[in-house]
Amino acid sequence: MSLGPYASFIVTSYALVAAVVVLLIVWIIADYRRQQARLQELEASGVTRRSGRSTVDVR
Amino acid sequence: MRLSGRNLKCVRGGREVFSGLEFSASSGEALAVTGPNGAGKTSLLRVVAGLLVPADGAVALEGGEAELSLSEQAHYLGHRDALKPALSVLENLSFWREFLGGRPEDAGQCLASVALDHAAHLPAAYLSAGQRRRLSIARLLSVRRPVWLLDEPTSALDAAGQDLFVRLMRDHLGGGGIIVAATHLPLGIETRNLRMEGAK
Amino acid sequence: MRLSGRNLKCVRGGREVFSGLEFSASSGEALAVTGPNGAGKTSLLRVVAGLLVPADGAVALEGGEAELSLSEQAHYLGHRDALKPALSVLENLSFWREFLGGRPEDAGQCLASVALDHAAHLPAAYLSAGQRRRLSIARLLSVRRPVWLLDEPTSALDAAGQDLFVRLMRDHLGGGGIIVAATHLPLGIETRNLRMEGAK
Amino acid sequence: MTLTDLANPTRFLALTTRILPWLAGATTVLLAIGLYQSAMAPDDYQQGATVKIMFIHVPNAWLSMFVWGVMSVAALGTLVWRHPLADVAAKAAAPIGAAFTFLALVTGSLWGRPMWGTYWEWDARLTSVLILFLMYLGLIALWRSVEDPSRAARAAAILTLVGAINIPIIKFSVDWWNTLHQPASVFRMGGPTLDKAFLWPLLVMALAFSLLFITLHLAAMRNEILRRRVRSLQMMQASRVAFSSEVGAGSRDGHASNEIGAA
Amino acid sequence: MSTLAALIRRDVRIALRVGGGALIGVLFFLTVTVLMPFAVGPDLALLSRLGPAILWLGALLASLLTLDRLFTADHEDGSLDLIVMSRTPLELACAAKALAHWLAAGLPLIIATPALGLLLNLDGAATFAVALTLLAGTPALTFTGMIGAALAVTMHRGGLLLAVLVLPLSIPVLIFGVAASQAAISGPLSFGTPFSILCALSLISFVIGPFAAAASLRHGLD
Amino acid sequence: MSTLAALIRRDVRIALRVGGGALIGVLFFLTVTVLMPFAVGPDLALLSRLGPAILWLGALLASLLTLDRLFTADHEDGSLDLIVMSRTPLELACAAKALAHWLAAGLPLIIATPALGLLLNLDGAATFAVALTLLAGTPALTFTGMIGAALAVTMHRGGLLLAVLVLPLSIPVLIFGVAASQAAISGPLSFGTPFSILCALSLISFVIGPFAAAASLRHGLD
Ligand code: HEM
Ligand SMILES: Nc1ncnc2c1ncn2[C@@H]1O[C@H](COP(=O)(O)OP(=O)(O)OP(=O)(O)O)[C@@H](O)[C@H]1O
Ligand SMILES: Nc1ncnc2c1ncn2[C@@H]1O[C@H](COP(=O)(O)OP(=O)(O)OP(=O)(O)O)[C@@H](O)[C@H]1O
Ligand SMILES: [Mg+2]
Ligand SMILES: [Mg+2]
Repeated sequence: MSLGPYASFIVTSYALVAAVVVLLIVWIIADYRRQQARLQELEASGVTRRSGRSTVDVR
Repeated sequence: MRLSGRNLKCVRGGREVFSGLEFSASSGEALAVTGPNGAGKTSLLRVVAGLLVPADGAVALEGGEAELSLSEQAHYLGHRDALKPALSVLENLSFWREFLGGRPEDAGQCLASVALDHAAHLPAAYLSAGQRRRLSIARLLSVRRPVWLLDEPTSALDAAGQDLFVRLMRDHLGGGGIIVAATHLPLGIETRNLRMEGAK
Repeated sequence: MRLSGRNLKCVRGGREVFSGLEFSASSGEALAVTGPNGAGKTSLLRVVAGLLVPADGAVALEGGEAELSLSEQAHYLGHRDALKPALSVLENLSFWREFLGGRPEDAGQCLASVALDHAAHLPAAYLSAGQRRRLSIARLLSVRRPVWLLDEPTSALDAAGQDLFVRLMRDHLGGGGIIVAATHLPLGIETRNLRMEGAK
Repeated sequence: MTLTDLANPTRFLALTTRILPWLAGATTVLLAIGLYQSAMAPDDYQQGATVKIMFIHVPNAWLSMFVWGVMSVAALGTLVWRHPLADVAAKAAAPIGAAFTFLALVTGSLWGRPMWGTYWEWDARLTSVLILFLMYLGLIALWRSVEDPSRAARAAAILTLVGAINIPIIKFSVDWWNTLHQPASVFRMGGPTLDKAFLWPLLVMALAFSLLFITLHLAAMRNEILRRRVRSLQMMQASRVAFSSEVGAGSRDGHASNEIGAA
Repeated sequence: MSTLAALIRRDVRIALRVGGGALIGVLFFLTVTVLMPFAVGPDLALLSRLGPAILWLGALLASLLTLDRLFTADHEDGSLDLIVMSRTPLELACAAKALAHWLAAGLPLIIATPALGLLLNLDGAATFAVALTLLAGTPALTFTGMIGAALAVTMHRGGLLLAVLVLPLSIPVLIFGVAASQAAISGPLSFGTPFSILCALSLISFVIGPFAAAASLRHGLD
Repeated sequence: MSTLAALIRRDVRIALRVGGGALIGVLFFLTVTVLMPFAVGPDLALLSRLGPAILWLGALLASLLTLDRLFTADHEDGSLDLIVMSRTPLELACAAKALAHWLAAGLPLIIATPALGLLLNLDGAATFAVALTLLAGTPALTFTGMIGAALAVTMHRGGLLLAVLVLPLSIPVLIFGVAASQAAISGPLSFGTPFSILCALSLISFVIGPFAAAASLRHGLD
């Protein structure tokens, strides 16, 4: 596979797409972890939702 | 005519203010809403006025003009007095009369009945607190709505003003109107009472 | 300490509001300013506060801190409550305490004494009329000025709030403070009275 | 499972947790196939190897518009049906859409340099995509700067619907105005004009990116639901303090039925 | 009808008395135009080529400057509550307010255009063309900007955030306004096409603006 | 000192919350810059020639958008009464408010300049020159604008004065700001002369602004 005279453009665009997608994924996973941690912290301190179910049960 | 609220629930800023609230008032009746600060009196009035959407329940007016909604048949007298300082007293009143559809002839008369006619051509910026309240009352009179929603209507009024206002409320009720008033002070007329406690 | 006004004359918007007015109040005394709407009560308070320049006469505070002017030793509680809706209750109070120079430690305590501590982290935009008034009172407490200038201080307060405020005024007078209050309702404390009639 | 069932965020969370792994797996597989196919695709006789940029440029461009469409439906859900998940869907989609739009812009300019001799040209297609990007940023800014989620949701919904006018403009700009950018060759009246050798990899990549969007969107929605739960629990915690100090009046109940956190 | 006239009359009167908004707008417009010769340098040909663009930019930014308090002021003093409760459909009331704003803040800009055209070295025909496009296009700026002004009430926000939300919506107006003026002055293209698009944009905004603003106010009051 | 810090902190905080934060400021600047090519056309050489003027106009607009409510907002809610009665000299309080305004509305723009320079095809040195002139000049915009803002409180119908006063005062700042940037980029003239005039204008405004504003507030309250 030869990319011709414009190889750098092609490679850059693929790399950029990969970078942004990975960034999105990492952000979403990190956000998930953070929210879970805060929920657990709150539940540990004794605050529960009115329905009485904890988010952990839900999972 | 009968104004009634059923199973009302109000949520503001993500917090429940009241729920399961019921009330009713018929022609010629006044409903006094009382309760501690923050209990939700103003919120209730705004729900009735259609300015807040209740999270549950509904308010209905039976026997009014069929093609008009409740808020179109009500006038809300709140803390904020909807006056433009750059306009004169008369201009302020005339605008609201035209916009809300009162009789064109009686602006001067309404001003006179709240003893503000001497100030008709002053800019509204020059009014004292009580005079502003009087001007709001003049507007209430001039737009002639059957349902009056009053939020602490007598605050800032002097003794004469309070007497005057009692008379005006009597006349309104005598003409078959309905009044819902939030207040911390006795209104000076016979009322049904709705006490809001604020959830404990 | 003695607060006195001599031969005061006030002109607003080109019209004379009052003239030749005299009053005085000493440490531990409250002066209740009464009179019909538009008589000039608010104007008088603003003259005392230094916010209006009298057309004639002068107000003086004898026996206060020598290097401070009267307005720097007074706190004015007016109709407009100087709260920023975008800031939380606590942020509002803390700002004024820092800016006007109250003790840094007691913001929470002042909030508690007006029963607003549960709302400390709400934005001020969420407060009801009475809660706003309570917050203004908390500010009045936290900046600790000897002269209180109060314009209809109890409006919008519920019964509990009014009792509370009476207690606070008593404490202030007991500590040698001075109060000048414009009001349409009895204040609930012993007062000297200044009746303004309004030019007829 | 109907739409009303989905209105229950707890159900929604459970469902999401179940299907997310499958979605992620399918996305990965499809992406791998698509990448392989695009690597194998022949050079274009005009564009040479740069045609490979198409396989990522076009899916991103399509998605940038599609995501706005999703947000518009969600906006209707907020305003008309008051569906409790609509706010969440709209908020979660905005950053993802912005990312796709950004990628469409960047890959487009990277392709434009060899093809047109310039990275950027103020023509209708490019400009309208840039406006789309600015509107995404505006929406994100709006969501971030208004704390009360239901307030932000209503404002964002109206803005989204107004901005939806831009989508047909982007789509048809190449037909309405003379532009550098080439006209539609896949989704057009009379069928695609693209050669099969390019069409297949493109379609596979487009499908892969769509799956990627669905996966990311569901995950982001889940995060958002959790975030709102945290918020409402924090409010309850604050009101606990208020109860213990037993002062004042007013409701101390931190629940709001129209908020996800209370479900 | 007469209720709307009353609303328009009130808003125009306030704008003229208070002065603020409208006049700041015109003066800003003037500043932009005065500044440009300094920026571009003493190249008269270039200046007249840029003329329409400069005038349009000035108009866009000037309208932005004054729009953000269109509804906020009424919200803060409680007028908005009464307007919402009135028997006039809110969409019409919003349209009336926008019209009043345009009369007080947009029209003066157009009237000032001939004077500014001189500064920018535009000839009579060109100035006329620009004024005509402004006349057709500035209402669209006001009516799309109105959406932002209503959102400001919903969100309890203002200032730059609004500008950020509104500006992308007004870009098409700017593009076609400038294109039409350019076409009239020099261009090989016809004046008619961009001008009719401009008019179409205005018409669309007359529909969408009031509806979006009314929806946002209805959902946003509390 | 700490009282002034408290005032600055409060004003910045409100500005960021209501206006949506510094990020919005940058986004706003970005949008204004993006607008230019739409208006002027995609001529890169021309764009870079206009670059400084565009950035300066954006800065002026951003500061004007919020400046007119600098004191009016405090006046309307009664804060101004308490500020006047405080033990802090009013001149200092005014200066603090202006500084806070500049921090919230001016500084983010300056920080964003490099990114925008790219869009406008400015090279590194030019961008740096523009950022420098903005840093030296935008405070002058705020501090002269403050006078108008204070007058707006005094005259109830004073928006008019605000407009008539502020913008003419800011025109010299704009002209020398743009001139200095142009000189740095291309011009035969030296950068130093207009830049030092710009700095002088800023310094003068630091003195005159707070005094004039405080005087006007003191005499104007009622
Ligand atoms: C920044 C620059 C660019 C932007 C913002 C952009 C944007 C878009 C958008 C929004 C689409 C989807 C259109 C639709 O579905 O009808 C698209 C499709 C496409 N673009 Fe671009 N583009 C850019 C540059 C380029 C360049 C430089 C080329 C190639 C020379 C190119 C080639 C294509 C092709 C072939 C399609 C597919 C059209 C179809 O089959 O429907 N684009 N682009
Ligand atoms: N705009 C608002 N947004 C969110 N919450 C609000 C808002 N206004 C009021 N609240 C909250 O709703 C509750 C009820 O407020 P409301 O103004 O109805 O009380 P009220 O009974 O009228 O009190 P008051 O006697 O002080 O006038 C209060 O706890 C208040 O904090
Ligand atoms: N800003 C102003 N400019 C000009 N005149 C004013 C202004 N404010 C009040 N006035 C006039 O001054 C007089 C006294 O007003 P003031 O507010 O002092 O009355 P007040 O005794 O406090 O009345 P109230 O009981 O209604 O509060 C009134 O006639 C009023 O019209
Ligand atoms: Mg109330
Ligand atoms: Mg008074």
